[in-house]
Amino acid sequence: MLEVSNATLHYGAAQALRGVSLTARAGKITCVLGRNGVGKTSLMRSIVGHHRLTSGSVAFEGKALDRSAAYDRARSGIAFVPQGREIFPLLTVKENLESGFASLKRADRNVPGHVFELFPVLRQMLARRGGDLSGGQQQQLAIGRALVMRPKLLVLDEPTEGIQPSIIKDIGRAIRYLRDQAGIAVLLVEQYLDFCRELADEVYVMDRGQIVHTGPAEDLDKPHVRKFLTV
Amino acid sequence: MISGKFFAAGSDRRIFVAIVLLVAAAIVVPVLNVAVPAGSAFHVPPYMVALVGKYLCYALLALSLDLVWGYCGILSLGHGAFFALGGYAMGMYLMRQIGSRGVYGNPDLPDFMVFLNWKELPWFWYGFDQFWFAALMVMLVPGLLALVFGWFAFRSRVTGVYLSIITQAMTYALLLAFFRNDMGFGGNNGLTDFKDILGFNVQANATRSALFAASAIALALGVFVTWLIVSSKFGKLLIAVRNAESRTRFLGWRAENVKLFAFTVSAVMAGIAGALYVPQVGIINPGEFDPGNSIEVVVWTAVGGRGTIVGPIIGALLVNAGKSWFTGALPELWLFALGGLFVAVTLFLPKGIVGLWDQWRDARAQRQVSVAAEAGTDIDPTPPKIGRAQSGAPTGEWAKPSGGPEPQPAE
Amino acid sequence: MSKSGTILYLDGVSVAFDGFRAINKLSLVLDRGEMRAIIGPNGAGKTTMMDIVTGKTRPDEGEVFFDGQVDLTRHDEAEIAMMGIGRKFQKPTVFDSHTVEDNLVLSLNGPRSIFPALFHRRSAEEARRIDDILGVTRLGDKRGALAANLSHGQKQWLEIGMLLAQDPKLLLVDEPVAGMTDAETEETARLLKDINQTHSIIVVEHDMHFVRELGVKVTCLHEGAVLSEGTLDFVSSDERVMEVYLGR
Amino acid sequence: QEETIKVGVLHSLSGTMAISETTLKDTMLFLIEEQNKKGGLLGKKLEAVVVDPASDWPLFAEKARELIAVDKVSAVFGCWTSVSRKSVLPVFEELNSVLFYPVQYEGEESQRNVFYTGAAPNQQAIPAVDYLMNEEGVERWVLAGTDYVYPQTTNKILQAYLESKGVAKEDIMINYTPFGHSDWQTIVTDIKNFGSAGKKTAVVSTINGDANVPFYKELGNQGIKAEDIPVVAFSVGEEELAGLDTAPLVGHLTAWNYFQSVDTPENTAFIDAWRAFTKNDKRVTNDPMEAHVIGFNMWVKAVEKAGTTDPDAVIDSIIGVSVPNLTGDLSSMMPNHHITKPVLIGEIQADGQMETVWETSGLVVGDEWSDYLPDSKDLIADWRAPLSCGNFNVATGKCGGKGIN
Amino acid sequence: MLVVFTSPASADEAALRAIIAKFAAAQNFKATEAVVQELAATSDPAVERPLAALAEGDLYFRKSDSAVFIGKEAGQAIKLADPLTSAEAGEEPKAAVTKIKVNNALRRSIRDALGGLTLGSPDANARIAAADTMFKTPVAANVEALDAAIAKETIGSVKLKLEQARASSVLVSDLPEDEKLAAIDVIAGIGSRDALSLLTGYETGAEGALKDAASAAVASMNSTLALWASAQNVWYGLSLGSVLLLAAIGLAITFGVMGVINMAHGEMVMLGAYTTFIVQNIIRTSFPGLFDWSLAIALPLAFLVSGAVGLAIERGIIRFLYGRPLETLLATWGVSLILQQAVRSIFGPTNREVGNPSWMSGAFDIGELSVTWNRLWILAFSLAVFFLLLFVMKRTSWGLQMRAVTANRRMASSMGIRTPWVDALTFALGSGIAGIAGVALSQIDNVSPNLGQGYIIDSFMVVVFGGVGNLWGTLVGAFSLGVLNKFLEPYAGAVLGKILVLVLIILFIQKRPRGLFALKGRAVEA
Ligand SMILES: Nc1ncnc2c1ncn2[C@@H]1O[C@H](COP(=O)(O)OP(=O)(O)OP(=O)(O)O)[C@@H](O)[C@H]1O
Ligand SMILES: Nc1ncnc2c1ncn2[C@@H]1O[C@H](COP(=O)(O)OP(=O)(O)OP(=O)(O)O)[C@@H](O)[C@H]1O
Ligand SMILES: NC(N)=O
Ligand SMILES: [Mg+2]
Ligand SMILES: [Mg+2]
Repeated sequence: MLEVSNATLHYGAAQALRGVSLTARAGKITCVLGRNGVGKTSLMRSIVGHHRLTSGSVAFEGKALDRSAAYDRARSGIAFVPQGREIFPLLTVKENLESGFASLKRADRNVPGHVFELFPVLRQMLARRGGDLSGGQQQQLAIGRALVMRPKLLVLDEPTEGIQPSIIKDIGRAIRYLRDQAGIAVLLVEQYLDFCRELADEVYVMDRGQIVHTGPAEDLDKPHVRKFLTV
Repeated sequence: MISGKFFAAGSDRRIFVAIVLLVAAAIVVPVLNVAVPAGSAFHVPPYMVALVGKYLCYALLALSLDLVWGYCGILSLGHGAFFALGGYAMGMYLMRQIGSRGVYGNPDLPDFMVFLNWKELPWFWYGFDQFWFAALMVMLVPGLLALVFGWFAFRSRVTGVYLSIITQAMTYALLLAFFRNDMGFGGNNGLTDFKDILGFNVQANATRSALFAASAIALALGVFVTWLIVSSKFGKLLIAVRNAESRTRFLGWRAENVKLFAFTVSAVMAGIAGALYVPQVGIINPGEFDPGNSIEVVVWTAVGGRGTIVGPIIGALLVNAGKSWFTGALPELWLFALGGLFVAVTLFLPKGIVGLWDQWRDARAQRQVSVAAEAGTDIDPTPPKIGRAQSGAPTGEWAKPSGGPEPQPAE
Repeated sequence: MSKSGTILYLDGVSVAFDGFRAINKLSLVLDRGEMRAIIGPNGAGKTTMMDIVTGKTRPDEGEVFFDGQVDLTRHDEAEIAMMGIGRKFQKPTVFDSHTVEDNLVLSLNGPRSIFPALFHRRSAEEARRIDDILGVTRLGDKRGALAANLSHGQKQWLEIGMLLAQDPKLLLVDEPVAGMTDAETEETARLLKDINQTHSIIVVEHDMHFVRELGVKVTCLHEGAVLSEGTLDFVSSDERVMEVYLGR
Repeated sequence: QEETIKVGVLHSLSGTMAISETTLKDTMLFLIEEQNKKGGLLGKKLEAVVVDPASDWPLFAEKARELIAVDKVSAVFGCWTSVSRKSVLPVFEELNSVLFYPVQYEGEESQRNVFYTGAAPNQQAIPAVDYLMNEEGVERWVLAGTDYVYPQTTNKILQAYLESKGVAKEDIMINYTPFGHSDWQTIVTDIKNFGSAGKKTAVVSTINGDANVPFYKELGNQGIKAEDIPVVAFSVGEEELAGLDTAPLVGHLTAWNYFQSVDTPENTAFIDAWRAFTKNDKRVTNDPMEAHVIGFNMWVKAVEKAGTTDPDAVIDSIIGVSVPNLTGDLSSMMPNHHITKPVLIGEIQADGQMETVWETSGLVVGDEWSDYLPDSKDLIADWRAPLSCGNFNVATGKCGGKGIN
Repeated sequence: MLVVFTSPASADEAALRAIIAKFAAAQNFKATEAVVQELAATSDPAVERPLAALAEGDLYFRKSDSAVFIGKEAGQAIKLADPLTSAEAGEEPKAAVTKIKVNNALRRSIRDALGGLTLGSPDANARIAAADTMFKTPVAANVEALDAAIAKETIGSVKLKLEQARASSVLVSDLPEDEKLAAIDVIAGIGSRDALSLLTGYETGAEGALKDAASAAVASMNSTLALWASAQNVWYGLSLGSVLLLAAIGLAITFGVMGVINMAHGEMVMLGAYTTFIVQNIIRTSFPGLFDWSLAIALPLAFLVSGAVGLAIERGIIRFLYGRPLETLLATWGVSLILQQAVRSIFGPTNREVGNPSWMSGAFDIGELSVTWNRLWILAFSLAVFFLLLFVMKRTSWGLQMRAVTANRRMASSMGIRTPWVDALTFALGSGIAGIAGVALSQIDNVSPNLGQGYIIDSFMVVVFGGVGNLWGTLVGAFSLGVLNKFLEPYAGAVLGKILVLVLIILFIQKRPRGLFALKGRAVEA
């Protein structure tokens, strides 16, 4: 479904990605791990179109995306939950959710019920401005907003950050539900190892802008993989 | 020692060069004007001296704006007011110097007061017959206004556009007030017909040269003071306030005092610029308070590159030289040329002229890095530290309340 | 309740935003030298409580005292910071246009008025502390990088570093380990325990492993008030805490 | 390249004053072309040096200096506002050149290097008030002006004059507005109310520039008719009226020294040539244009008389020079550097032209020092040797103003 | 003036012609006036035609034979008509005839004369006009004529006017005191300024009971008029506010919503005004009948013109600057210089004439409140534009996308919003709205290259005072500044009033550092 090959990315003189290749399949959860600053976010942002790669390519459903703008990628079915939430602060919760309508046909323009099942607090706060929410509530809104887009590929950058334990469990359940019922591909960056281990079908471990390990979730317990996650 | 750092090569060299050039100009230009005969190729015509002297005053004004805007994020749209107040203080001294040589021959009252039937000198004109008093007022009046205005505004946490607009309202209100004949500053015509300064004829060549030298020295001093401020820890604080004012508070800094200090120093600099400007152009009138003038100062600063010390100076010299030249050479089309210049600078020199220079240096440094990387050596890939306030990151000052347009790459 | 001996004393504090009560008659006492972990559902009011302590938000009612006698509601942010209350924000907040090092320079404790800053020269002692902090936060090789260009986790570390540089009496730490690896989380817990030798600390976290690691008294907030307080085991076995926070 | 005589043209082509001054620049180009057709001056061609001082007063000074010192022009024709003139005065004095200033102004000035070809207050304001008093029986006066020196001074003179004619203080209302004032509702209502006190009322307007259009529009809309409350304006000419629907304004008055509608052969010929030059058969003419025509012709004559363009020689030779004006008389340069002019009062017509309803029987000499201001009534200017003084005090017999009393 | 109205005597036509012929010989206004009086004295309704023509400046005499005609300009010639019968009398070149000059004094006496003549006119409006004239210039002798007219009058409203005119004449007559007291009552009942000035004038000369009655009436009228005056002030304030609103509303989009410091905003307004000028010019030369529709036609065109220019500016310049809001100031300042000079080069530096369609001209009264039509329409128009815009911003998906894009362009793009489109269209919308503001402003202000400069400062002031990013703030800000200004103006004068408003804005911002309608809460501080 999503195919990243040999991606490199520079920030001015500094190189953030060095030849990264990665695949995310439909109906599977693909997890990317790594220490702070190894390039996980840079990779995700390259995939959704916030950064232009220096070289390498990103393909989605067989089509190369390298020249398309972020909104075209979104319209072709990629939804993104960024690190740092990036909700629209002055828009109400309702409007934040509705901003996802842009890529939908008129008939589909509604907020799926499971968004409110998953995050009941959002229903209570529909009229409040997004920026007034607490950190965790904003994170829930960011995920809900992505779900409104009915994506084929869901890119989540540390989605559990700042969320209370019970809801983390719910999010896990929801991701699994989306994978199994809707058959979408999920690309997940996570630091929270347990969460990852439970969910992932496949894991990629990054270090210094490179993929240093690929394998099933169980690999995470192996010491040579672990060493990339310790200080 | 400060001087050690000052003479060090690298980041601050540009400042050093600027100061040396200004001091040299202060010495050489008057000599070439007064001592070299008019026929000689080295003669600097008096016309040039007067013109460039005026530009130097504008440059000092732009520099003062840069201190608050470039480094502290206060976009003042009323800096012309401080310039004009300094100018008026000087103008009042020059008026008093006329004595009984005015058209009505009244030794106490300036002409405009006589013909508007004033009977005696208003109290606020007292003391201006003394140069020292006027010189004091040149700094005190703008400084005090900035202090009071800033004290209220910064304490109330007026920031961003709101601050910009009230500075504009301030200069606009002063414009209208000084326009009124009843104010006692000569109304629309302002103060003019000056005869001499410190006993020297303002129209004499030597006086002009001396004023030029004074302007160049004042600018050099301005550069030095600004450099001292921004390269100190206080300078870092200024930039921090620009970047995230409220965060500085949680570290215990009083952001309002930081801004107030910079604003006041800047106003005093602007006042001095105005005071040097008036004897050189021979008139001061409320037009200097025009909000449009203050916006122009912002434009000069942006053209040269804000947040750099030499940028605003280059911007002021260049834009004004361009204006002088265009209005003579292309009187009917010069606005196209000037307007086009502003658009082009924004599009092609996003960080102003000095920014272009820095970019070029960065690019060269980057080439070195990649060469070094190939050779296997390790060079710190951080960008070279330069005399410029790092403004790559967003400064929210004009951003709307919250999250307003955030800096993002255009698509 | 007596205020003496407390570093932080909140009693009956309430605050409402447009009618929504974010903090509801909250009482909380922290002894000198104590470290407290605060947990609670999203929107419980944890961050708002810190806003009140640091002077960002004025409470509608209630008492807020620092060090037994200073009424914090009468002071503004800068004064409160100068008294010795430091804060790390939930969303990492650093000076984007400064380098990592300059961020620390501005945070180092010392006089906070204009003229000392104008004529400041860095002492050997200060240089040493900056090096130390860069070491602790593992940002040594990012020393000259602009804070804007740090990754999320690196910003978290930088902000912790700034808090260390400030050296306050009371540290308010909002979600320090969000976005850190498990190993870094342990590291952070160790660091906080270390600091707790000489300082009082309030930590907000959702990461139960981290809270367990700290091994301190836990307060669970809910809807702006204390729901449960005690050891982690005690609190996490509380039915209501499980219901609203931990999940089953 | 053949040698030319350069003439500086110092009028704003951009900014707020471009609206009035651009036409004067065109007038100068026209006059210079006409002169060249006649063979130029002293056997040389004239060459216009046009610069744009951009309605920016210090820039006026800079450009004046440039014209004189760099371009070496022989004379400068320019300025509109008094402040622009004040701004260039020291430059002309210092570099000893000559300026011809074509606009009506507040007086109280006579400078050796400047020739004032526009009206002084006694050549415009006072006759207008006389007309209203005598012909229309006006007893109550509104003096409305833009808040700057020209209106303020003119109104001071008028107030003194009216009071000397026995008008009571409460029958004079003075009102000032900022430059570019555009909301006239309150003031027009005030005028209406002031005028409904049972005495015949008129408005004397020294409102300048852009503010006039909204002022007249509001007058029209509030239905103030010229028959009820006439407005006499000193700064509204054919050019300004071209931007207005004048139908509701018929009968309001202006006072000038020239109207386009003046029916003389000189004027008809001038208008035809001007329209041919501008290739626009609707182009209007106005009073400051005529002032430039007079000033330019005087300069030409003076240069011919002196045989040189040297400023000192011209300053000496120009006094007493007479040239035809466009209203059928001969205007002369007086020793006070002001000229003689007829005063015309006109009513605005539906086509935007003025119809002369009254004129002085002869020419009026511009009075630089007003007789109605206490500090200037003893002063005169006479630039002929041996007096050569711009502020000679006839009471003390000394040059140099009034001195202390 | 003594005119007998009761029996409209028909003077001998030849005698009339003889009098009319004297116009040709009248050398000055005094002489002309004498002829007018002589004509009026004949009391013949037939003199109305030549007198009206004279007042309009349409009376001429032929130079060759001094015959007097009514003339109408027709190109280079004058079409002549007989002054009494209007029968056509051929054409003469302009040079062959001389216009008989009038001035205000003359027009006034013609008006008075006609007033008497038209009291018996079959046209009710003419009778009202006659009554009004007589009311304002009372003559004792009119009482008799008015009594007769009142007796004949059938229309109530006209009758009332006639009675008022009679009352004013009674005051100056030597009728008994009780008649005069009744007259004072009638006049006091009118309550207008004219009535007040009449009574004030009368009061000074009156004695005894009459003086008391007049004084009492004057006092009560003064107090009602004071109330009306404050109502009038509110109206002026609202009307000034509507102008400010119109000027600012486009900026509320380009600056308030998009964050572009749009110094070229004023020029967008100017382009709208020039579009109106062009439309009117074409209409004047080609379709004169459509003049009353000119604004309706100009409105969409102005929107398109300014919108298109806005679109070009956004695509050509602004879009490269979204990361750097401050630089937009520099670039748009440059654009504004270019646009000003472009308009100056194309249309010339002088004002261009934009006329008021008939429905935008004149005024009407509500009680003592005088409301000019153009101001009323502009107020209605500004509110209509405001609510339309509010609807777009708050209720349409475009509005939502606009706000999302300006809040976080990158994230909005990731939500599938076509940010370049939204940016371009939003800027075009703001510019287009500035353009239609220009159509309205052309009705009350100069249409010159400087038009925009006059509004730019006020526009920013309003948007910021109201609270950036809040449309309601712009509305309330505009109207409160307008009303404030108009309440200060009568006390402080226009100049000091304006200074005071500026100072109050500065002080107000201290109290509310984020404007009138400040957004509050975390969302803002974040
Ligand atoms: N805009 C930028 N300019 C320069 N360097 C950057 C920029 N953004 C990130 N970097 C650097 O690139 C590297 C990778 O950053 P990235 O944000 O991708 O890390 P990450 O793996 O997501 O880390 P974290 O777990 O902390 O979120 C880091 O070293 C960071 O300092
Ligand atoms: N300015 C405000 N306006 C409206 N509601 C607000 C405002 N500030 C906070 N709130 C609400 O108050 C509640 C408490 O927020 P707070 O940020 O303190 O929660 P928290 O406990 O820190 O949650 P989290 O764990 O998600 O960070 C939330 O429901 C939030 O939506
Ligand atoms: N001189 C004038 N009209 O300003
Ligand atoms: Mg990351
Ligand atoms: Mg929180």
